[in-house]
Amino acid sequence: MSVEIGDPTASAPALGDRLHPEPRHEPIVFERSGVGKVGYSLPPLDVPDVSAIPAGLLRGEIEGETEITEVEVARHFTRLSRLNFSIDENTYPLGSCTMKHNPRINEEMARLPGFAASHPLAPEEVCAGTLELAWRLEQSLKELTGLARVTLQPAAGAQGELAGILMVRAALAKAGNPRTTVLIPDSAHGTNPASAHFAGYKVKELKSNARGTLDLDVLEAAMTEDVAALMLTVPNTLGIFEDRILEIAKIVHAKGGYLYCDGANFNSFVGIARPGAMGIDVMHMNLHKTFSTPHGGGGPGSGPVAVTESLVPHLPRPTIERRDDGTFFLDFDRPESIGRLRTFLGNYGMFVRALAYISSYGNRIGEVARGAVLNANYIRAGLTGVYHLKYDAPSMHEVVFSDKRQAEKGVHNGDIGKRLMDYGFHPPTISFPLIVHGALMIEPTETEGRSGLDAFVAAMRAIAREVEEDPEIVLKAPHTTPVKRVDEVGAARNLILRWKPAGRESRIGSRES
Amino acid sequence: MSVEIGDPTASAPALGDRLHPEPRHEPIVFERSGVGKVGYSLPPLDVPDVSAIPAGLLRGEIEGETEITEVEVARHFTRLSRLNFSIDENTYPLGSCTMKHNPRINEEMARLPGFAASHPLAPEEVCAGTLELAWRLEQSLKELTGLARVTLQPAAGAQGELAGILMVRAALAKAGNPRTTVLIPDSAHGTNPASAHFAGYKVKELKSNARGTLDLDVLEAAMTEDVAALMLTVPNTLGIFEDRILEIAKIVHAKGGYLYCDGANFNSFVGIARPGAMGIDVMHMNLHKTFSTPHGGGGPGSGPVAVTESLVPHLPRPTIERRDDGTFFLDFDRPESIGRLRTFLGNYGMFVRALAYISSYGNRIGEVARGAVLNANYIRAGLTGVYHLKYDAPSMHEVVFSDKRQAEKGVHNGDIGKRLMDYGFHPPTISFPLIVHGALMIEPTETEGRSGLDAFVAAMRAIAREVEEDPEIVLKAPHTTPVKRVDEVGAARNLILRWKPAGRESRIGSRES
Amino acid sequence: MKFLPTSDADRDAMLAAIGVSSVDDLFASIPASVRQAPDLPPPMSEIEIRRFFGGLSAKNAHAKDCAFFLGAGLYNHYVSAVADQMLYRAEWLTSYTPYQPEVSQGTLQSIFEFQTHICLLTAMDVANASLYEGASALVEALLMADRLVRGRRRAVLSRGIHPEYRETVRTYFQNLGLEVVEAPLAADGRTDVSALARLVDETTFAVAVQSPNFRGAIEDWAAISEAAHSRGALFVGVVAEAASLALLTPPGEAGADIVCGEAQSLGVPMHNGGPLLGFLSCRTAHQRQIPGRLVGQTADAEGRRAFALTLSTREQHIRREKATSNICTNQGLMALASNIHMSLLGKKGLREVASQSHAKAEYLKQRIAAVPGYRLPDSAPTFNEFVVEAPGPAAPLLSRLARRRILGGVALSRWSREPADARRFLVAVTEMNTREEMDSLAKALGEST
Amino acid sequence: MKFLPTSDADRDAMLAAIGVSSVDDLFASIPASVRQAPDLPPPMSEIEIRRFFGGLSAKNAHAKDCAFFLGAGLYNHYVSAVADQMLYRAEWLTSYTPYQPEVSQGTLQSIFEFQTHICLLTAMDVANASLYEGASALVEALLMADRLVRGRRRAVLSRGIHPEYRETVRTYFQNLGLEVVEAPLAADGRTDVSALARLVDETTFAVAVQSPNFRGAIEDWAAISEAAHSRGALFVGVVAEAASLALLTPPGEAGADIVCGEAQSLGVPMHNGGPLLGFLSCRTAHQRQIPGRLVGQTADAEGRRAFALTLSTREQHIRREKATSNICTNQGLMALASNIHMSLLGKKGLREVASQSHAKAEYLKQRIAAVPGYRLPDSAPTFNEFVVEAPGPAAPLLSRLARRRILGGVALSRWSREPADARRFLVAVTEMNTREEMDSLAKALGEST
Ligand SMILES: Cc1ncc(COP(=O)(O)O)c(C=O)c1O
Ligand SMILES: Cc1ncc(COP(=O)(O)O)c(C=O)c1O
Repeated sequence: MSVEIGDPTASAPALGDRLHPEPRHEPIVFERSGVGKVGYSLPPLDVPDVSAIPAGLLRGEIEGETEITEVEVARHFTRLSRLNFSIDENTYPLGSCTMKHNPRINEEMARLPGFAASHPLAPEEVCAGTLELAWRLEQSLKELTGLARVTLQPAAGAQGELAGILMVRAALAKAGNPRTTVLIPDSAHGTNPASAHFAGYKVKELKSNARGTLDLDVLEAAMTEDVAALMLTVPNTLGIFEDRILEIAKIVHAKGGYLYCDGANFNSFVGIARPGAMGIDVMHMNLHKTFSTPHGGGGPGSGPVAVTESLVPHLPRPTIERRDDGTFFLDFDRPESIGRLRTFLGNYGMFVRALAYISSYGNRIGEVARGAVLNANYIRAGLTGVYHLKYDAPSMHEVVFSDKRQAEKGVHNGDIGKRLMDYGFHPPTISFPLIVHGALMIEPTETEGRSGLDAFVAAMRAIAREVEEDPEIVLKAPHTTPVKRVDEVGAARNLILRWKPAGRESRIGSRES
Repeated sequence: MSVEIGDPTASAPALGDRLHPEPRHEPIVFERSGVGKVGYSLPPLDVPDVSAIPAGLLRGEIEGETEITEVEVARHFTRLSRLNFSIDENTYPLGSCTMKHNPRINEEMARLPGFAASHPLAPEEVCAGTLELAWRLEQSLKELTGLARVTLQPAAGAQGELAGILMVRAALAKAGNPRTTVLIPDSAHGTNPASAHFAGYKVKELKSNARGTLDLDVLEAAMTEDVAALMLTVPNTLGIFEDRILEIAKIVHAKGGYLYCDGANFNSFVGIARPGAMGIDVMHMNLHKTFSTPHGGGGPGSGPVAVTESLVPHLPRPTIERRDDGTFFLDFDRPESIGRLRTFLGNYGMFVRALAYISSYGNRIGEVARGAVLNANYIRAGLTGVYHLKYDAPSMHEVVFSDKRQAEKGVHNGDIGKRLMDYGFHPPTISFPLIVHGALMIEPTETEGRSGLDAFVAAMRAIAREVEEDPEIVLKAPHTTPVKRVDEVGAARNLILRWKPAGRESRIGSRES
Repeated sequence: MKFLPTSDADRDAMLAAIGVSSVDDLFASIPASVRQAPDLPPPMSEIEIRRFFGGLSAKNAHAKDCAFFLGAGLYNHYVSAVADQMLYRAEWLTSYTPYQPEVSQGTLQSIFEFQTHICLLTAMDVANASLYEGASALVEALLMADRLVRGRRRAVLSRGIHPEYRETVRTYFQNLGLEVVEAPLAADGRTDVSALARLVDETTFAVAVQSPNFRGAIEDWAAISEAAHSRGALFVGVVAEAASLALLTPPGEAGADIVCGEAQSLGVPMHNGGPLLGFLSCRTAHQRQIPGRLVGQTADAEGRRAFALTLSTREQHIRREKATSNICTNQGLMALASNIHMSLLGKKGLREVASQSHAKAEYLKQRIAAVPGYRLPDSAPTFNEFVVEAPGPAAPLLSRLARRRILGGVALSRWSREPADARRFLVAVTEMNTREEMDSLAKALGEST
Repeated sequence: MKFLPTSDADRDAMLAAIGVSSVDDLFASIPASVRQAPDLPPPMSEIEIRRFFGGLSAKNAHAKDCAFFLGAGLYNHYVSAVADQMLYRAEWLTSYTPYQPEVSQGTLQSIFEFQTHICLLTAMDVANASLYEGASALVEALLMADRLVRGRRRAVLSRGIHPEYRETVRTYFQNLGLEVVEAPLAADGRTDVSALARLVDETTFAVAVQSPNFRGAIEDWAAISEAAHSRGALFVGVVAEAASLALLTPPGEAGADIVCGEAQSLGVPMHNGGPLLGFLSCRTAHQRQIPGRLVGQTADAEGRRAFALTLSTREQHIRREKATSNICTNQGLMALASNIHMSLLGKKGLREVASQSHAKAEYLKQRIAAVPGYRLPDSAPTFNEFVVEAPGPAAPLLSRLARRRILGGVALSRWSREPADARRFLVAVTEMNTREEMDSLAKALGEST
């Protein structure tokens, strides 16, 4: 609703907006509020309207909360949604995020009342279905990873990393010495060092070699008896598979350390090869990447962790077990468990979606990896020579170019990303890997078709040409989005982190002490 | 997917499109097709794969049908949908169409498996719920119309009109003479004469008086013993209530005719006044207008018909009856019935939504009419003096202005409607009522809030100013829509009514003999 | 009220702007004598609506909790999750008939695609944007034929046409001076073509036959086409089980002038009988007599491909009583659902649905024929539906099965008074039925003899 | 495969463009010895998936087919149809964390609105974009407090905090050299504030108390705030039943420095325990130590209001091991659901949900207290959840009720070895419960003594 021109006596819009007089932004929901409006109703109270709470413990009305009707809410959120780019609009090649198609049947299954309206603390006898589903998901992930057991509890990849490292620590502590350090290549995602830190470890960064992979000599040198684990992303964030993974595992194991695999990129070899066979001891997976649970604008995710036999005693509590009679139960009696990382069983709704996804592919799930790798290499072939490729080792599911050439014209990866929006695409990842300056980290995923990939390549090439012929058009991009380039620096300089009734906004930024 | 720039060797887009290189249109689904792609799967056949059909009765493959995957289908229809304007985007003041908010709970209820997955030919014992719901809807509509019975069978308003007139004809025939003519005011919707025609009647058009209402003298003169019925829209399509409705009914009844009410505008007095008390003998309702079932881009609708006692024997077959023991059954044994107008019971899914809607308001449903009439009059107040108002009798739920003033500047109602799109609104109805040249038929409905109405009024005023200051901007409108002004004349001149593989299209237009 | 966005303060300000003191003043033109508040229960909240409607829903047996073999013009075929969820999008759900093409390209292009799918499946040149459902589609087809063949007043309909379709035709025809004669079925369940041929004469404007017919039998389009055309009548092919179009010779290949019927099988849930999806397709030569909406391809002011409603001069809002039909609102959203379904399944999937349905039906035929006391009276080839004759009355038998969560079929006694039909029922099978379900039906029949 | 849009022909053309002869060549860097095809069943079609998952779903008792009184940190509150259906929109469902503001204003503005709602409900200045769920939110709050109060290593937690929250804190703390001490509950079910005060000293960086606490008792924020602040510790208010925030004094009004917990009650279905919705709010002075994502208001190049993620320098992708948290993906879609819910119910509705839940709980308390053999051990005022003591062991009793489609509560024996607790269970009531359901529970308890 265009409140700005809400006054019947208002004059015609300013000249600049003549052709497009409608305000392009949607008011904040609180600005749609109006005294006395209601958007809900509840059944009349069918019991005495008593309050047994002492006045001193009660609050007054929630000052500033909304008064608004259903039609306005429906319109507000429908209009807001249309300001978003989504996978269902077009290719979303956000590197490392695996923005693949989210099959709709998974949403339907997750909404079945026996899952969506069930409660994990109901008596076991009436939870048979929920327990069986989670158990089956664990079996599938065991088969795909080739590891001994899987915990489904972690809420996302980062929490999975923490759980994994905590299990390593528990095993080492049991063996006498938890050790002090975790090794992490400089190409790793930020959550790796952060998770190691919250597990109580010092982080030692390993410099990648010229191929963009782990340097075995560097590893040899760093891999002391003080090192609890090497956190390796396989394939790494450059999309390169550590082809010497077996030797890496030997080196780590030789010193009594554990090999942790960040499985965020499992999409590139799921169903093709098994981490367990590579000597990987512990690995988290992102169900919201490899197994297609939707990203929802930033979650929810789910980060199951698969572990080798020796870490099984330390799995988070509870585990889901199957009795000989085929019934299922939660096992809390696990004295060596690291404990819990959250309430209940995990992001159960994601379990339903992921198992539905795995069931859709079944024993042909390797096609996912094959498609993802084919697509990434097709894009690589289409852009090689147009954009700079710092590391030219074979690519798996993603390829990381850089803006090196364009930077000479003063155009950077961020600008190229913004300009891609005008071509109808989401930008690639540009914030990492940190070892590629001006990175353009492109992950098409297996659910993009050739024509879409061709269109993306054509757009990237067209932009490269624009950088030569008319860099301004790229530097000022985007030109066609709901809002023009957004001032992110300004957002941090003058912090406005919540809506306040008009007039009071200004104060917020300054209130900080 | 931008197939147009699908070739990696393609050159940069043409200058005009520099800022917005993405093709704005979505390919036709058949253009997304590609040999060997599949978007579905079925369970493996669990019985012998036999065919008992003689080869002569079998077809070959469906030449030209799609080969496409789920992700492409999801993307295609998501992208297409974004080219539509909808109620959930903004005010949709399409006169006579009652574009009100469609409550989401109604959609949820209609999808309950006991309704959406049920079959009307199941044994009565296992249809108790579906029969009871339909029976309850009839009871509610009886109460709201003050008439004796209601048939839910008609698929939409137009079919309801036909059913109503056929019942009138049956009753008259039974009385000895079906008569030859139906009277219809010149302000009526096109379905009225069309329906009367398909009921076998000649149509006599009645000229409206200067107030825009029915002229009693004209009626007196036309109302002969040869007239089966007067089809009156209440309030009429100008949004004016026939304040002499009681005399009108007397005149019609005095000559043994029936008073038919086109209830498409029931929204303006539902819960306030009862048609039965006005002397109306038969009336159709549009569940997809007054009772909020969604329009779905052109249906499905539902057009129940309420009738007075004397027409009850002629209701379409079957009727839904309640036994004394509270069970329900379908009564096919109705010898004087006009028969059926369609298969099964009607658009049942709309019954569920409509009853949910009626239940949400219950005895306060009059608020709907009060809100609708308040809003229309508020817009009328805001635009009077800016746009010409041919008939200034009091408005109910809609108001019909015209482009008389703007036409002097060469700007017509169609242009004004197109320009409204740039302001973020859907145009009003411009194709009728035919008695207002250059009509702007505005029906805000009760679910628009004041700020939205203010914005609409401001936009209409701004456009009126533009017509004065800069008519070109209006004549060339819309400027901000997914496609620019569409050549509707061209569509009719060179008929292309289906997709054909490239190269064969041209022939289609000419193939006509 | 939660759906009414006008607060008391807003209302008062609006009344002031209008210049009246109360909303009641705006209703002055309604005679006081006819005003009355409705005697309805108080408003229900969403929570109560969920309880109440959930309770009603739970009283019905349905395809998701029963072994399901009901058909007779309404079939339990597969509907994809992507189609189901797409219909929630407000842009599809809450938009009107696309009168304004600049803001309706989504709906317009989808209809254009739907028209194309129907043309491909029926092997015809032109299809409309949808009609209400199968029975009224047949009426529209016959009225169209009547306009095309001037001066003839008689339509010959096969008894193999769905009885509710035929009843609907009678309802529409009764006052239009049009006559219907019905051609009998032969012993094998198909239309007796020679008997039909004898009924066709120079007063006949159309011959309409349904295939698979109401008893499930596949008709011989070619022979019927010949019978019609030899006397200058138009041949109207009727299809009530549209899934069959992917496997059986389409009417268009057998010379049909008009094809019409019910497309619910192509992506529309059963909805307890509605909303459904009527369709009608014809030859290019006849396109100006087609009823209902048509979408055509054109261009926008910048020359880009665009779509718009076209040939509206056929329609009631312009032609009024001379229109080709009185239809206005049609089945838009169902046409979208069907377009999504046909696009998703496509060439291969539509065919597989049809062939699986047929193969499973053949399996069930054999199982039932083997149950003592039961027989299959018709010998003609069938697609996915067939008549079973029970040792005793069919209706009570089916009620007994229903209590066991088996919806075993539809009793013919609903439409027929013939004694033999009292023991007969129609059984429909689709790709949704499992072998276990079919075995359980055969077993249950065996037990209920 | 139906989700893979690459036809064989496309694949071959792509391989040619890449310059390899087979897709396998692209996997050359994976040692052959580790390659292995998975031993999984063949692919399932949608029809089979619906059957299989539908079967699993049917094995579970749930809130839509039982009298439902389960809580303990997860509640069956009203969720509107409009919120549920909004989540289907691809623009919300299939978009990523809004790193690119120009094409993510929908998500960004919704988070900004969510942050505002949380600030209003908790009476704090700043809230983040969500955390995983309540337990890890408490951990993040304590770690934040530790950063804010340098040189202290001890956190005092009330035993009234959800046992799974406390267990989670221990899991996270074990290796960080941080210490947890637990303050006991008094006989009335509330935290023993004087005992707690004695545990707080100059080594204490935070005091955390939950209200309503795990036994349902409403704590006295003010007294606890005093106990914490008097020793220079931060006061962390924990809320596991966020519906209570609309009725009870919010922690922010009682001097809380950080408020955290679980917002599932505000528009998120139970989902069998996840996804849930952790939240955290704090004072402006502390905002630079807040964990997780933050959205701030700014402007675009044309000066229009716009939103963007901000203060990212706190986060792992920039700060790595020095980040305020390792969280990356959070609970975006649930924050949206909750924003829709809070916006729709608003000032009046959130309050009514809370007061109805309380009134109904009080009714049930009386009914159960009147059942011979049953008693309510705690005397402190409660919001919508309370402890019941049965004459015999609670777990088997609740299993018996479950078979009768009554989910009567959660046995404390799950978390407590105390003998008394073996006979005790938690009963939760919300606006969704009817008087009939509550009467049926009381009746069933009476019969099972
Ligand atoms: C390589 C890598 N590791 C870890 C993560 C963290 O996973 P999550 O966001 O689920 O916590 C991500 C995703 O952002 C990632 O790309
Ligand atoms: C006044 C009037 N009468 C009749 C109709 C026909 O109703 P329907 O479109 O449901 O057939 C309409 C709707 O278009 C209408 O506005």
